[in-house]
Amino acid sequence: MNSKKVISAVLLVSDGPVEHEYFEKLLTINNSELINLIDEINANFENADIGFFIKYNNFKSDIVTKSEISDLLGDVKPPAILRGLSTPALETLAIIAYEQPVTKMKISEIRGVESESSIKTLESRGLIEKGGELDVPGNPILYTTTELFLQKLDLSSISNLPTIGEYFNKAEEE
Amino acid sequence: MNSKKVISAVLLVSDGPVEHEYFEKLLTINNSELINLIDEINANFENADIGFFIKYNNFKSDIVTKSEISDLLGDVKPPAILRGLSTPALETLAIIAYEQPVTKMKISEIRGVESESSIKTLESRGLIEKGGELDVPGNPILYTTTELFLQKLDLSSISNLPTIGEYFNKAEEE
Amino acid sequence: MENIQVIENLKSLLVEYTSNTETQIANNLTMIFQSFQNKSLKEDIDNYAEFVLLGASLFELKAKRLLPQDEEVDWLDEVELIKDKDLAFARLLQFKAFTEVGLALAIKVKQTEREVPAFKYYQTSSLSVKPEIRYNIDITKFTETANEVFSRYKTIQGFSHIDKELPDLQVAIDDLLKLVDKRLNTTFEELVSSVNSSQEAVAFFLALLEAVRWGFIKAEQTNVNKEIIIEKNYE
Repeated sequence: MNSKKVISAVLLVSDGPVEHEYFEKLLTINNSELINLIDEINANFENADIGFFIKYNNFKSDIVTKSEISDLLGDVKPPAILRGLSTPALETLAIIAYEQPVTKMKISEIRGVESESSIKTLESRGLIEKGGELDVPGNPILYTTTELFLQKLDLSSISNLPTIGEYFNKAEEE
Repeated sequence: MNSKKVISAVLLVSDGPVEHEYFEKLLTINNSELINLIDEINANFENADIGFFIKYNNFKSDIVTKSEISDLLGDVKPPAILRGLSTPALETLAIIAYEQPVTKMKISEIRGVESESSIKTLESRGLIEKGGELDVPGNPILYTTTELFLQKLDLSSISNLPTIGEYFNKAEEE
Repeated sequence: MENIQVIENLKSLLVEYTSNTETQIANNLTMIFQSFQNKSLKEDIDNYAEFVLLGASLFELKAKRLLPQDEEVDWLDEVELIKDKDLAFARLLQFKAFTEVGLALAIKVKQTEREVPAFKYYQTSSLSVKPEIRYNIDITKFTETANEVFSRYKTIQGFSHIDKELPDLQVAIDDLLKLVDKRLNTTFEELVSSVNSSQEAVAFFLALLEAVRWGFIKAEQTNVNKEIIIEKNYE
């Protein structure tokens, strides 16, 4: 079986990243062989001036466009998920990301203002979701971030979020 | 500007084929120059054993998997379409279910956010389909739910959808 | 993390103040100022004048403590007051941190979105074996979502007003930086002269504040009546 053909075609039609394990089983190859094949495909794309490449980490891979031509993609590019969002919504997102699972009341308490509409906006964009209820009278809803949120931040898990202090160190350097 | 990069990347992320005219305007090249570039990309893909190519006719082009991929994969299923539905997708599905047949614009209006990518996701999962066009200038596409949608919700017909809140008059009587 | 530690130190100092001896108080203060020395924390503090205020309150408290005193009860009131202040400061600090973290997240999302993933779902039609569909739709969740989306539409007409009227800060920051880049040395008045609406001007002003805060550009006004001079920060 031609492994490079299968890897490239499957990544093209897949909805989201494909786990390395899938290819390793399908092609009966080990992890380093798989990574070598992906690197080889990427070198081919690079040499041929192709505008996309296979992005991968330790667990999975996906075909994505090169970031330097982002501005030339124009209308075919999907709309930005944060388009039109205001800073209150971003604050709310940050609070949910770092305090999750968290209730609406706790969010409003931290922000010092009512946060219902920010929460709804973020929910309708698919960045946060209801993730259970707090086991106290009234059973308030708990909010968590979604898989899409992780994808948009290029993180494999919430535990990989930078510590809050890191943001400030970076900002100082820029 | 690197034309091969732009052509390949635009085709990768476009939702369906792209008309030649689009590239000719974007890159200020004529038709035969465009076809030459596409042929060059295809030769690169072929030499590098890539499992897809740019299929084109006199008017448009698109990236498609090579037909032998089916044989190479045998009876193995590509790992696509395995994930659950996100809130944006579920919201979009709910609107189409209750308002069908409905246009993309109406869906976006009700949700308050652009819903193109949700529609694409739902269509790819076979839960909605294009069901004709609205008879107004521009002929926008109308979306309806599918048989699979009814199966997934264990309903025999759309008229058996649960009544919801205050949105519909009949719900108010309950 | 260090913030929490400092706040904890401050709290314990304040709570134990009345019963502590002078030596203990001095030790506590030393501990706090030692944690202030921590490099990353110091950078944090540069952003937060609140810490300075909090420190000042402590000195105030210490100064009062050194004065001859009549009754202990006054001190308890004083401590209660400062404990409230402490909580208020802590909350303000937390809130400001989240605002900036939110912006940092937004910038990261924007970078990630420059790489658009492939999903030629309709190409699966050429595959003899279709991808499996393994998910289920929960009818309760579906109904809840339907209820929510329609009631939201009915009550506040969706979020189109938010999308249209509020400026996209990130876009405004990018536009601003581009303009400043082009002109190197310019004035705020000149930058806003090209905007078409008051909303855009607001977006520009907010973007200016953010860009200054992040250190991308410098803004200076030597006199209230003078123009605001904008230039790129090369430091």
